Amino acid sequence: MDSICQSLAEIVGESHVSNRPEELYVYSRDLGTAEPHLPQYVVSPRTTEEVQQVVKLANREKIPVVPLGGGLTLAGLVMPLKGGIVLDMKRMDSILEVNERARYVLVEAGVSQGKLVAYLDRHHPNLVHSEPGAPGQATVAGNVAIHGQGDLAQPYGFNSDMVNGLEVVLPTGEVCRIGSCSLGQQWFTQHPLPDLGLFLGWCGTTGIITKVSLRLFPRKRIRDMGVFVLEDGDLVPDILYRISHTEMAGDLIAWSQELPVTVSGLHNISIFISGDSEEEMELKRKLIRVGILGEYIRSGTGGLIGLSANVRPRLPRRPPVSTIQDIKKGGGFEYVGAIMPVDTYPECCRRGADISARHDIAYTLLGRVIGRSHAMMFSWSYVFNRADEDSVREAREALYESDDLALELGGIPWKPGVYGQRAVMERMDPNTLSLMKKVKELLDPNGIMNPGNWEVS
Amino acid sequence: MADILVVAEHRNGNLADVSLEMLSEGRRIAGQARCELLAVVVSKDVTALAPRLARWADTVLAVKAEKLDHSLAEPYQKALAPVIRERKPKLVLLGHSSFGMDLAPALAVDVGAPLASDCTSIAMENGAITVMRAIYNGKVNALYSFARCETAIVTGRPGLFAVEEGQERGTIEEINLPVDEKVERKRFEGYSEPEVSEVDITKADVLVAVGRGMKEKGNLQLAEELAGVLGGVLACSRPVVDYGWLPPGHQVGLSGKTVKPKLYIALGISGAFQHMVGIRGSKAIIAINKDEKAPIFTDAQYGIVGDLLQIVPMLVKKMSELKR
Amino acid sequence: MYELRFDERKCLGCQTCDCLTKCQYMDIDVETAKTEMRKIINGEDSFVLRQCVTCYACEEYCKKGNHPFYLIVERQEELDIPPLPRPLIKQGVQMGIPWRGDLEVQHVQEPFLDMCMFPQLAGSIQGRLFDGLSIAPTDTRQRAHFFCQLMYLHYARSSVIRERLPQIIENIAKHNVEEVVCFHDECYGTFASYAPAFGIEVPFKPVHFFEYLYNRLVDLKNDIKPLNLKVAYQRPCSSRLSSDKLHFVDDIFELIGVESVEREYVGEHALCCGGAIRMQKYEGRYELADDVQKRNIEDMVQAGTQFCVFNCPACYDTLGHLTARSGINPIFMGDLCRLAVG
Amino acid sequence: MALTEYKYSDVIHRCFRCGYCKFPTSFVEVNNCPAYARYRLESYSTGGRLWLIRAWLNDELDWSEHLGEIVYSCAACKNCAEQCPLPFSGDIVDMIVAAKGEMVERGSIPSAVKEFLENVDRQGNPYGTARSKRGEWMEGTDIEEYRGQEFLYYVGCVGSYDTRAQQAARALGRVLQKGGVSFGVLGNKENCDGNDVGKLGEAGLFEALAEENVRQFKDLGVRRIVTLSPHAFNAIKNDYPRLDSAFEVLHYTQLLRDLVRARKLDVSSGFNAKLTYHDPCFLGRWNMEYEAPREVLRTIPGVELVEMERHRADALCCGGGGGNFYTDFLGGSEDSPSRIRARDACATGASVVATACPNCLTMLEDAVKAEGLDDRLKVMDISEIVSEACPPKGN
Amino acid sequence: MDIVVAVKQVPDTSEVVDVIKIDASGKDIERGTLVSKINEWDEYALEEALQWKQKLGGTVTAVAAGPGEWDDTLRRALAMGADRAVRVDEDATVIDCSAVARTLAALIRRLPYDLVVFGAQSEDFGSAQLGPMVAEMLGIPHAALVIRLQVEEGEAHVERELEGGTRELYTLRLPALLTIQTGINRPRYVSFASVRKAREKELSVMSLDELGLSPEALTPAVELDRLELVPAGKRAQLLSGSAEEAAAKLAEILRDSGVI
Repeated sequence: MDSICQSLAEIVGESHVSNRPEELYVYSRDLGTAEPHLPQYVVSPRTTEEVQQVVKLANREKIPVVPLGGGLTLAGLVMPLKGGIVLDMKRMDSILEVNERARYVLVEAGVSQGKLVAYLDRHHPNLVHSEPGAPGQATVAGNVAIHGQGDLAQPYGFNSDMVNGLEVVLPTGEVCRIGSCSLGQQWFTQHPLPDLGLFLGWCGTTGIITKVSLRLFPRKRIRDMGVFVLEDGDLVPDILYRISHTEMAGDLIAWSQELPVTVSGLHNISIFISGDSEEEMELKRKLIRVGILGEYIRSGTGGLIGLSANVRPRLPRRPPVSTIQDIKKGGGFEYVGAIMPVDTYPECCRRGADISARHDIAYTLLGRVIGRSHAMMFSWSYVFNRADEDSVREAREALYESDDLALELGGIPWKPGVYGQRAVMERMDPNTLSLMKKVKELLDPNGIMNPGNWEVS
Repeated sequence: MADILVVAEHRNGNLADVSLEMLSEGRRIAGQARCELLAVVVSKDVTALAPRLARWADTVLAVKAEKLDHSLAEPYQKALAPVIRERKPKLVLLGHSSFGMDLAPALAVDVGAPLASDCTSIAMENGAITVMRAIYNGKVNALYSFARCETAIVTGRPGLFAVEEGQERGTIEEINLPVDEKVERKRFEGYSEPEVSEVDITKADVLVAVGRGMKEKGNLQLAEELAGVLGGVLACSRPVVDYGWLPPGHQVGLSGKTVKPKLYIALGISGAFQHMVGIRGSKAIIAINKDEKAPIFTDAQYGIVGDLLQIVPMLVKKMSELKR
Repeated sequence: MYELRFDERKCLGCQTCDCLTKCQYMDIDVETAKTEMRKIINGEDSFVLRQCVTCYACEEYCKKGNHPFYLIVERQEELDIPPLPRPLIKQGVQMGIPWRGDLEVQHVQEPFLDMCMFPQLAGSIQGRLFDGLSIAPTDTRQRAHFFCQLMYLHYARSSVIRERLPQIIENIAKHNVEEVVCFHDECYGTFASYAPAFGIEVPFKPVHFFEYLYNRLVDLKNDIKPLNLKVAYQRPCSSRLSSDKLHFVDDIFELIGVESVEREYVGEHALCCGGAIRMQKYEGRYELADDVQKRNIEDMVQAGTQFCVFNCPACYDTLGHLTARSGINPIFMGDLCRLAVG
Repeated sequence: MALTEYKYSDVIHRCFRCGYCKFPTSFVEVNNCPAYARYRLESYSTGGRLWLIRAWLNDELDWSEHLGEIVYSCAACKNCAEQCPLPFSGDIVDMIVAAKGEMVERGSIPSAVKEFLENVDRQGNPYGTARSKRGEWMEGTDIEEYRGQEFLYYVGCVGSYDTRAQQAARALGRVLQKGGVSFGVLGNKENCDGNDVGKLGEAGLFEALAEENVRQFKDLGVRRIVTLSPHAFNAIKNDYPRLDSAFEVLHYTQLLRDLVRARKLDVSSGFNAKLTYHDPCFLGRWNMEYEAPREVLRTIPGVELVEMERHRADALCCGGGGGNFYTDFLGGSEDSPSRIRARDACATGASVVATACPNCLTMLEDAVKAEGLDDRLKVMDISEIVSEACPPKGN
Repeated sequence: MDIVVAVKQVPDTSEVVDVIKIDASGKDIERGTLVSKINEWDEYALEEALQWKQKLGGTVTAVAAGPGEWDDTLRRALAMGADRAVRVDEDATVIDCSAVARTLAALIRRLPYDLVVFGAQSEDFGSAQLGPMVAEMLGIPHAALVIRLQVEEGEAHVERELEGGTRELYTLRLPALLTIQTGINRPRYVSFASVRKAREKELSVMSLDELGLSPEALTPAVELDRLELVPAGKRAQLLSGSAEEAAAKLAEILRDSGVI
């Protein structure tokens, strides 16, 4: 144990620090295709105070700090690109407050999506949060920090739009509160204070989020879903537009994939609805099925499966289990997600299929509607075999091409890895870019926060 | 003619405790058997050491050897072998110390004398020498005698034989040891002292072990004081580590270290099996516990039933009185 | 290429036209029936081709041993007026494409049970009823190699059946067994009715699952504990291709001591589960499906049904949760028999 | 060494580290993997462990005591197998055991594990206590030696040597006698069942123990066995048959269930307490026996059985599995699984936490004391509870 | 570098106080119920030898002077990695250290060696004599209680453990003999399978006269008269009285016991 390790141990306790090869190895690797980068230390703090002390130490010693949540971004955002301390936030996992009436939950940064779901299920059956389709250990804070979206994105937008307040440890070690919580105990709103949106989307380069207040939404008793199947992808944007017009749908996801063969060459729109009574459900079903989809069905251009009181809905287990990465029996899976105009869906699919074909990977394409089809998160997914270097390389190249494609089609890569970040910044308005630079330098004079990410050269 | 020869061990100008013990024991035996006690010391500067030995020994053989300011086995062997051959002592006594273990066996072969090591008692009755040794982890005593030999070599267990200040005014003979300059096959390079790191309870002779019965961390202070007067080290049972009162390095038992101290004092330790497994090698166990049915009392030699917070301070007081 | 063996003279000479007049989903008198059948035979369009819900029943209604339903499907395909939306047809057709490895022929001996698309149900093929029975496929990745294809009759894709069936038959034949017990009515219908109708050769003898069950129950007669239940049998569309085996349902019920309830929609009048209908593209089909299912279940309820017995997994999937909703336990025939022999 | 020599080299890289293995089905807590609960570092999660094993086998990492401890901190509780969504979930525990086996063959294992195995090899128990003391737990009882009775009562190492578990072993003896069961024990002739030895990767020693036990059982004409420990139950039920042994083996809770059903065991004295039951992994997840213990408890008059948030297939392991009750890589912290479990039990408001495994019994006993809950929560083996519920002889 | 390691098999008496019984002869314990094991110190000696073999090449030969049962321990040595093992067949329990030393010296003289290692002492008798005696007989330099070893260019740099953690540093010209203290390394685990595999390795047995030794030459110079069990105080002697009185009694006991 060197002296830094010693002082870290004094902060968080011996069990929760390591500079041993085993921990360094594990934390040097992302689940995706990114090349490993070794940290010098791994620390798992329990309190905001501990985080503060670690950050202060890092400033003194001029060593990088990389906050880590569930570690599921796949894009290598939580890999210590320039070494330093990886802060595993998952030990800070207390659910501090649920305000039933004001519909918000206050959580520590390490609280997992799974834990929040289970907690609400049990203690607040009338409330639900917008849950991303990630494995249960993805963290609430990590998700908002990257502008994630969840299964309530269609009605309510980005999860980061649902933030009522934040507690952040600044790169210089001060604790800072954003929103109503900065005035008192209430964590119910960020507005109407002057905008200090300096932390969301920065991927931990401007500070470490230690608490999040997140909006919750009414949870309806009955859920149902249907899949609308099309051959012609060009119809998808219009149909999404029209379904969202009814304001009857919850999650809206258009997807197209090569495997299993059954669905190959088709476009599917998964439509989720919910209601508190059969009457409400029937109304919603009818408005969508008859009002919007009827004509496509009659003309034979689209077929509906489910979305009926008399068909057992195939609802995914919550949170959904992702087994797709095992198709190649290689345990590898990474995707480029991008925030795209909904109109680009057909092109995203066509070009995405080409990229997959070039790299000999079965295409898996998905667009989740955000807001009233204000945008969609479109993902190009690529599986690979972790044990086969070529397979990893192919996937990596496909991912780069997808980043470029997203930008070419007028979209923005979401939580991009270093390659995507550079591509974004190349195209960015220089004034915007220099503002980012100023903000970063102001907040992080020693440049210790997750360096290598969002670095404006 | 010398009947008993004691080999004096020294380092940094001090005689080893065990040598004083052997001198006392030698003196005692010599007294009973009415024979002479000879002490041998080998050093580059014997003037300081020889007179001290003379308090016990009738004769002190002070062997001057250049470059030798500590007891090292090889030069000692060189010095002793001729002395023993010439003077044919009935009994050669030295301590079963690291030095003794290095020297005695080789010396025994060198002079063709039988050796009994690590003896716990030594007796000489009308010329016949008998010794006792503790074997099988001290569970069995073995009694030995020496058959038809001029000289018997015996090493005594350190810390066991009482030291009686000698009254003699023995004579001191100085001789020079020719240190042969031919290339040494074994070169002494010096000493290394242990760097002061976290205490290793497995190496301590005295352990003061605390358990849940200490009630709260603050009370460990008492145990530390006791350890202080006994020259011991703090050890503990599992719960104490669980509570974070002491770091895991101090833990004794199944999940901690296995210790074999000379003295193990258990304070507020009930003696759960898991704990006892770790101290089975202790020479002496003493237990203080409020519960007289506590299993620890079956393995302990001595015990006190009562309140630690009263007894321990008392014990500290008494010990420091006795030491003065 | 294989062609439907349809005896036009028989049909044109037919005075009753049971095929259409008995249809439960179209109201057609004998005269209209004659005209429409003529159109269909001549390859002309007919409202029948659009109104047909593809319930297979006319195959049974036809007393001449002709194949009116197969013919209707032929024409639906030729004239490109399929009942389902195109994407669902594509999806369905692709369902039969093997994509998870080539056929792996397991060593089997008779009796041999062909699970077709449903290896996941092999779990319920256990116990003394099935002692010594070899099963294939047991791995879901293999199922497309055994898929009898008959379902494409709902998809106006008889051509797909004809294309693929010979390979499927060969796959099964590779297990070289003389008799093949068919878990699913569809398979039995394929080998016993469809294949002969198109002159496709079947080198083994298909055995209806119920026939196997019946014989086993007879063997185990002494161990049967009468269940004393009131049951209704949900007859699947493909059962219309093997009316001669239908009696086994009642024979089995008798053996295991269950009472088949008195109700309207039995035998000839059995109602479709509604699964296919619901997916069809024509106006009102979705509602028709609701209606058919409603009538069917209400009929069971009124008759005091305790258990609704299925053989077709598709029917079970479509109707099972609905009967359950009305307090009628859905159960597979195999499982019901297992209850009886303990 | 070449990856190819490792039995699971074609599977181990398939772990994506999605993290489901850390949760129970309900997702209430991320700490349902005992090792991850204790350290909360990815290296100690099942996924991290698999990645590290692979790195070691590929010579990307050298063996170290720490690596050994990470691998051996797996309590083989099977929560990961229960939760992993991938097709190889059933192999995960074996992947880890195989890696332990690799370490054993190379001679590089943590010293605590070395002690465990050498003690078993020499004295037939992990503690290294004399074989000749194995029968001491019976002193003062009139339990008979086995000579052809209907049941062999196999006690196991923990029940034979651990002073706390000995109480359970004796209690079960009394209960079996009250239930009129014809049984006998092997006393000093009993040997380690090897279950944990196997889980520690020492396949050779396990085989030797199993062969020896099977031979002895056969020589004595044993046909039916009832075990105190679910660990022994697991080995005899699932592993011994490979040595063409055909013993009928029951865990004692199963036998007690049959006895109370058949009204052969009178528990009319009852046991007045609100109690909760902790599922031992080798009874629950390993052998799917969740009901028998609960049924026994429910039939006892006065027992009010409440469940912990995580129970049955979702039960949190006490942290004593895979030899950890001895090697103790999960101990020494308030995050130690046994202490989390003690708090779980206390949270139900029960005054007694019952279990049916000597390992769990001792782990929880220590944990409850460490948590300072001993005045509110009593740890008891079901055998002890039933024994109290049996009316004293005579009436 | 060729290394010879002397090993000894001992009964496991670590725990079992009350099962030790003196046999009829009064000169040995009843070994019936006792389990045998390799002498702890010898295990470290073996590990040290094997690690140096791994670094410098050469051979490791395990030797022992004892009865047939001791083959178990030699097999274990082979399983650990020794290349061959030789046992001189004799009943080591009835003769004294010097006799055993003479036997082993006679054997080792016939073997190629650059380094000879012994355990510093044995668990059962704990005489700590054998190593240095053999060194003297072979006429090679020795160091006892070695806690650290570094071998290079025909020399062995060693650290000897003294009291209180102090260490004595020496350089020995090879060939030399060292007695190894526990803790110098971490002995590897010897798996069941590797012991089984080791059966193929060479384990030869030699008789005394093959070594040119006569039984007379081995008659012990130190004679064992008899063994006595150390009476184990069944239950602690409880010191009564007030806290002060009890403490006072205990203090005196501690002083008299001499441990302090």
